Amino acid sequence: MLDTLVFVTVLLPFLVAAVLLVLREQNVRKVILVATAGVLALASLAMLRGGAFIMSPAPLYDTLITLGDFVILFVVLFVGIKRKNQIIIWLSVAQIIGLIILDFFMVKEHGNIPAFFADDLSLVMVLIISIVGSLIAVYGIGYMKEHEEHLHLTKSKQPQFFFFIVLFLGAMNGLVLANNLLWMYFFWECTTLCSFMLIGHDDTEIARKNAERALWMNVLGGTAFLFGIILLQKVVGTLSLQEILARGPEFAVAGGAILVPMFLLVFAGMTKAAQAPFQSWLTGAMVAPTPVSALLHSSTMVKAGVYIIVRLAPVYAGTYFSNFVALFGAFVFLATACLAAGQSNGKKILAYSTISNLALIIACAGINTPAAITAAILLILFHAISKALMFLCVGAIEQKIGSRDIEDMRGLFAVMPRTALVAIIGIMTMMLPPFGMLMAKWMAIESAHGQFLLMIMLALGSGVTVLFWCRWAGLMLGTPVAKAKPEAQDITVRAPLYILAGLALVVSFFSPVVYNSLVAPVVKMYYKAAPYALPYGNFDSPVGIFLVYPLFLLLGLGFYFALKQARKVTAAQCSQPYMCGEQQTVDGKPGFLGPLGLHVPVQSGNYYLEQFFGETMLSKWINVIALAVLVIMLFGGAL
Amino acid sequence: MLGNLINQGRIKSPWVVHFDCGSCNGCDIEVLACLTPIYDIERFGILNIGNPKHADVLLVTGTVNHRNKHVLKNIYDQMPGPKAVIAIGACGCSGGVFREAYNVVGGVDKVIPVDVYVPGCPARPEAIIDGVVAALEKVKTLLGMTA
Amino acid sequence: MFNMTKNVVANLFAKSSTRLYPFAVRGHFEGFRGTLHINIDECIFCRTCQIKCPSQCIAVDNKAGTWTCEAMSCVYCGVCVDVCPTSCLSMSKEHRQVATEKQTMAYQGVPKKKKKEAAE
Amino acid sequence: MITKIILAILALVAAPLLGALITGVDRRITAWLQSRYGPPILQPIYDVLKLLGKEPMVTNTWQALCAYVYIVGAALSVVLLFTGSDLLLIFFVLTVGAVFLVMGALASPSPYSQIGGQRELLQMLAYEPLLILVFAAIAMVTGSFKVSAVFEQTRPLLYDLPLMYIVLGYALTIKLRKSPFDISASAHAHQELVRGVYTEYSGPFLAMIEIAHWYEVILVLGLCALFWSTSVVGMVVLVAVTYLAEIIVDNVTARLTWRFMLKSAVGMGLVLTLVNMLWLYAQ
Amino acid sequence: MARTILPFGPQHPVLPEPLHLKLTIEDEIVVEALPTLGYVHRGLEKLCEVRDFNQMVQIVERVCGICSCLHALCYCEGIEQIMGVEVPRRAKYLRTIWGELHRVHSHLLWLGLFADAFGFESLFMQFWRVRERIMDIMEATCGNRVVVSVNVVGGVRRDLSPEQCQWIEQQLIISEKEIRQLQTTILNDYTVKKRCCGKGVLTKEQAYQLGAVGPMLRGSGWAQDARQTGYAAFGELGFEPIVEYDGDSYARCAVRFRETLQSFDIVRLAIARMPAGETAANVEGANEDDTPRIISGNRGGIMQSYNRDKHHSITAAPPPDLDIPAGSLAAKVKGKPDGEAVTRVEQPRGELMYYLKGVGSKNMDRVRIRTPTFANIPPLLAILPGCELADVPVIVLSIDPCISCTER
Amino acid sequence: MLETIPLSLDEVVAVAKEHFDGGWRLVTMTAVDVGEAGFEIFYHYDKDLVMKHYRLSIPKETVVPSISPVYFAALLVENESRDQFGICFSDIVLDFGGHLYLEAEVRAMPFCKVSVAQKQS
Repeated sequence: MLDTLVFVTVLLPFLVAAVLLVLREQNVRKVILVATAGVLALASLAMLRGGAFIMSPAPLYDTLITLGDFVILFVVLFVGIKRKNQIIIWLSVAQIIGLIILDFFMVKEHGNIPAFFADDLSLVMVLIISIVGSLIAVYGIGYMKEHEEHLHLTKSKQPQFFFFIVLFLGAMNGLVLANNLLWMYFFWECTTLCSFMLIGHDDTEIARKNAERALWMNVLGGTAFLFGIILLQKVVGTLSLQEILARGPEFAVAGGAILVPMFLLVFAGMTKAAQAPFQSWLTGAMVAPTPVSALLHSSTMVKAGVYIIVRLAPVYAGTYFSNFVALFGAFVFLATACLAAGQSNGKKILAYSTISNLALIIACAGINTPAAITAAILLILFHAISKALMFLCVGAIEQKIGSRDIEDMRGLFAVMPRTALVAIIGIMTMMLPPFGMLMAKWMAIESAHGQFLLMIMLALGSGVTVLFWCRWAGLMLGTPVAKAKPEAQDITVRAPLYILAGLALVVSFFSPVVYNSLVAPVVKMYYKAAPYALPYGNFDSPVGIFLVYPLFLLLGLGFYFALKQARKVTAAQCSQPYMCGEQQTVDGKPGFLGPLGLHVPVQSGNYYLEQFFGETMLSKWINVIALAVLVIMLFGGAL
Repeated sequence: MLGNLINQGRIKSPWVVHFDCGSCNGCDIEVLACLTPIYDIERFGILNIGNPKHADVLLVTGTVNHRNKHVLKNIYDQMPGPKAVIAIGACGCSGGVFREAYNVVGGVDKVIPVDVYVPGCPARPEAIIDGVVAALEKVKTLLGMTA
Repeated sequence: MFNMTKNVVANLFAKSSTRLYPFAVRGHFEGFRGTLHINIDECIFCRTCQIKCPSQCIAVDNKAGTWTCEAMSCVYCGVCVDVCPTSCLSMSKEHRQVATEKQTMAYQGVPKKKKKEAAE
Repeated sequence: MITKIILAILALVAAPLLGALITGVDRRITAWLQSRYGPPILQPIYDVLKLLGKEPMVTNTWQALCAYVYIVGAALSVVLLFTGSDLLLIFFVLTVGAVFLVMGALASPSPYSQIGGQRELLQMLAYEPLLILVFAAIAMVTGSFKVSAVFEQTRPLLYDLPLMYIVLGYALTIKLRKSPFDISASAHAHQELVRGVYTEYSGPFLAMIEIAHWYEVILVLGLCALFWSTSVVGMVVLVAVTYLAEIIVDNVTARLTWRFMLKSAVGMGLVLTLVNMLWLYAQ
Repeated sequence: MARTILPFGPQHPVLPEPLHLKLTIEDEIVVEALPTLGYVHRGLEKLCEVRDFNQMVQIVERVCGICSCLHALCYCEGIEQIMGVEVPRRAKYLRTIWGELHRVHSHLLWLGLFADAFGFESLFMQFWRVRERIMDIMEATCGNRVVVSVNVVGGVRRDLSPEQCQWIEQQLIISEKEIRQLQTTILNDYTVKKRCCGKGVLTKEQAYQLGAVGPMLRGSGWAQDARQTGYAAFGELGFEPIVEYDGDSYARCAVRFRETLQSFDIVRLAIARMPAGETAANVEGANEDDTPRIISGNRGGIMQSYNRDKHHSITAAPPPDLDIPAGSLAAKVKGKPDGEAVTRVEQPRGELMYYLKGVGSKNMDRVRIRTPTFANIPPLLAILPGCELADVPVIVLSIDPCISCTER
Repeated sequence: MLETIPLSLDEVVAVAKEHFDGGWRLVTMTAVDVGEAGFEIFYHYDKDLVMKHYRLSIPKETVVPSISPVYFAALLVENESRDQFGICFSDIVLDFGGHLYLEAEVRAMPFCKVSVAQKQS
């Protein structure tokens, strides 16, 4: 049974991907994709039922993995040579040499280490990948069809596209389930390659350039990862993640040497999670088709980065290094939230906000208390759902209105009411109580209590977050039309939107259950303490209390009442907006009578606070500071 | 019961919006003077709210001309009912000394219904207070309230 | 800021400057040009006021012996009072009362025959 | 549990009435400070009654929804405060209301309401971090974010957190939109934005916002009261003095710009917080 | 960058008057400002064709309800110049007194509105409280609070009794004390300076090239004031304009504040130096002699023919003294204006210019009014771009706009 | 009597430029309808409270070169003259096209003597 499940979640996608690569028939592809998605989702749920496990596949696979490693590295090297990119060339050469050393000279007893191991953290990740990821893949069907129509392609590139998408799902599952760090390294590089190929999918000048940047940054992370495990092998003598975790506390006490490989692994995680100063690859990756952004660059692949950081958190708990990770996370959280506030490009806002939330997760990992780790895991979960939802919405909107600029989404409700509503639900779940994201943020802030520097940055960051979400939600409502006609949409696009929106609400509602069954065990396992009691399903700790159900009940009732009141408003009660007495509606467009007797249609713009949040100006400083913190972190770790 | 309370509120809280409809400033300044310590119309709950959507009483000063007549109408239309209009000064009442000028349409009542006329050139602040009080009396009778 | 604080705190403890109009009415200044009145019996219907009025709100009919004034158009300049040869026009110190309808002051007098030429 | 429910109902019913009275007193004192006679104390209630009786008028139905959610958020946060809940939670629930207020403003195409909404967001950006910092500082002293923990203290928080009280005052001036920070909407409308974020709310919806504002006043004063949690007299005196100071500041300053507000709120807030924290550590 | 287009006015609480500005803003920085005028345009210059030249005094008074006295003064001086009428000296002093009182009330009004523009409501209240004293002086001496109607062609209609003069001086002392209490606030307060300093800077060169007048010009460092030309009694009183050099809103505020105090001195000086004249009773006596104070062109046929003989010599020599009955406040004006004149007076807002043309009929042929705000609007349009939205009211008010003047 | 300096149509801009460079301020312009003879346009310049008046006499329907490129301040008054007299100015910086003050329903060029006659008749 277990074999089957691991096979289904990890290997099956590889096989399906191969099929999709050669398949050119639209409808068959659709069926296969939907079926795969269903199977993956079911398998992940079944796996969840099974709970924690350890598994070693046949030794043959070890050889395959090693082979795969080299194949990927040579592909990267080839790309580097083709693009004449020195960094990629040198980094891949370094990795090849490192891998040869590791594989043939250091690690003698292949197969002694179980390849897979899962605890609740891994299972949460598998759930996200298999359910949210699959939904995005399904969404991709409808999206790509229209996408290619827009581009007027003569020969469809969809086989290639879905090859990488589905391949990626398998790789991602493999990554989070891997116990052997060499295996994890293989999947890690797999995702890098998928990301590179998918960013460059549209094959425009800018796409190629951004893909290249993503590649070198991720290869840098890969190099750090590889040398991290080389050092780890040297210091600890094993590559079994489980063993390292089990022996975590003794390392933490010993300190010193373990922290250098930890730094390298955490550094690798940071590059993957596009933390400053590497945030540019993720914002650049937004040129890719939206399902790619949703799948790889917000809900799953970048989560691999924070996964490894959270995963290793017990190992470096209580060290100087951990504090710096927290500080780094908090700083990037604030900095990228500011960058997001300065953007009008919807996908860029989502990208920066993703980085910001990942940074918050990293900060939680750095704070490294049971409550903080709880917050981190819940953030991973809720963020994946809500952010995927947001990306899919922006994708659907972009295809309809031809722009991803939030300024162009003004009054979107009049054009596509359903998607607008779903997007607003997405935004609400991102920033308001009683939804999961906010609850996790509440846990994060309360767990930071006592560390004032962290607190300041978290406080400022969450203020900025409200700023950019709120105005986005608000402007979509800005329409004079009382009733709008629902838009037509492909079912493969609409269904994922609705399911994700439903998930965002329902999972938030059951957050106590989620906590009890998924989060508390893993936290208890590594930290020997559960952070929250759950009286009446409310999160209670000596530090604070979060009333989940009363809030759901009261705010829900209030909202229902408000909705009822709003329904009472009739069209006759609608008036033109205030325009200093010059209001004038021409062709249904509100506006005013301006100079020279001309009608001026309304035009409003958000404030992007160029002065405070200007991207070019701010990025420079952020990169410098982040780099400085990283350097201190390394030397702090080395000490 | 609630209806009575609301009527009470209507009498006690007439928020005004002032629109200068081509006045010479004399009346405008007197309207503003009403807000100041000497006259202090906030005693009656009157606020100069500046936004027709919040206002109950429209104070109009000045003659209506061809350019501002639609503005006046627009502002009046944007006031939610119940509402009252007070024309202030000779110009607002009838066009005053400018009735015969080529760009003047006439008094405020050429465009919107006027409830109270406040004469004067310019109308004294006391007269403006009288005007608002008269408008409230009118509202009272309309609401069937006994004084 | 501190200077203003001194000022407002002083105001807080001083009596307010508000005149509680209409509950307390301050006396009028001498010579205020308030409501226009006519003693129609003295009027000779010479039409001087009609001619001189800058607002042209006075209409005098010397044949019918009527004197009318559009009260809402009067600008209270007092020119008619100044020019009236018989001083039958006067201005009281109270401002004209507000009205819910436009008012016209209309007076019927007895036309004086002998002054008729002067008016023309 | 029973006491909590009673407190909750008390908060729901008594808070807005008390808030209305305080607003009325505020207007009266403001009038006195300006050497005016001033409106009756019950004036805010008359205003709201009248607004309730007005014809409803909106630019689109979202505004109605947003106005009601705003009041729900404000009322709920007061209830949470009275029932001794979590400070951060109260803050987040308050944010719900504030966010919907802004969304309602942004839902209208009127540029005034749009700019008002944007400015309100900037005000939120200025006061939210300050409030979180104040709560964090309280938690530093009491060891918990729970309001009930504050009441277990044996000496007033003000002794430990005098500077944080100033930070709180700063945040509250912004929150209550009092001069010099009446930037997004001004009580008296002589502002470049007319009524800013309120511009498009009218009639009964404006009444809802006014009532929500009363709740907010109580919430704000309740937060101030936490700094002298040991005695009821102390609380009342502290709140009264603070509010009087707030009114005086309201009357002796010009309105500043949001750029200045952002810089000064964040700058002042951080410096005062750091100093206060250092002092706390030194103790 | 996202832009917002804002219709600023015509109904806007910050602007007491209807002016429409189409403001294009980016992050609240104004990038473009386009005006629409005409909301107050009545076309009253045209009324000169249907009202006789004496009635026009009342019409031009209502060009602007704030500085009505100075409009009438400027118009009357123009007509007097065309017709060669010498105004009694006491009337000149009275015109000066009332003109300066108008400046005081206008500046106080402006200071209040300016305070309101940057959201300082209590300061607005305080300035307007002081202003009420000045309004009382107007009411007591002229018979109306705002549009005083004291000027007539040839002189003035009312006189000041010694008791009234004394009372005015007392009131001025109190007012000045009250204003000085507010001086620190308006000129030195931190928040006020924060909102005014450096906002809407008009450089010295710009001020001249764009034709700025009044406090706008003097705030940019030019010592030019139409009172230096010595109209009314200024020729005898001596006058030094007040100048500030920064050219920003603060400088203009400072100019107006200092001018207010200066006007107090001028009024005091004028009262002190006012030549003894007869009381108003004597003037009324003149009325009984069937020599009305105002002789309009609207008399019988004889008058008209008389005038036709005279009109060549109107501007030739100073008119004979015998036109002024002893003790009268107004010279007898005979005939009808024929000729052209350009007169200037210094309104509170700046230099006011009248061009008058008569062709010997009772109606003027052309009355052209160039008001100070009309001249100050181009500089306003030049200094608006680049400011913050919050500063728009401050800058717009810093020119002390009087739209009803501008559009007439 | 008002002392004026006669000005011809082609000197208008040159004279303006000369005064601009010489530090003169444009006080205003005045247009007067002189009946059959056409219009008179006065250019009033000021320097240190000394005024110079230029008198430009033109027949009706002459297009006058605008001095607003030289004196920005001339824009309002030129537009005003366009409104009131229908005098066309070429190259005004910001041309309101005869609608600075007036709406379409007001009869064009109210200040012209002919239109007065029409209005009265």
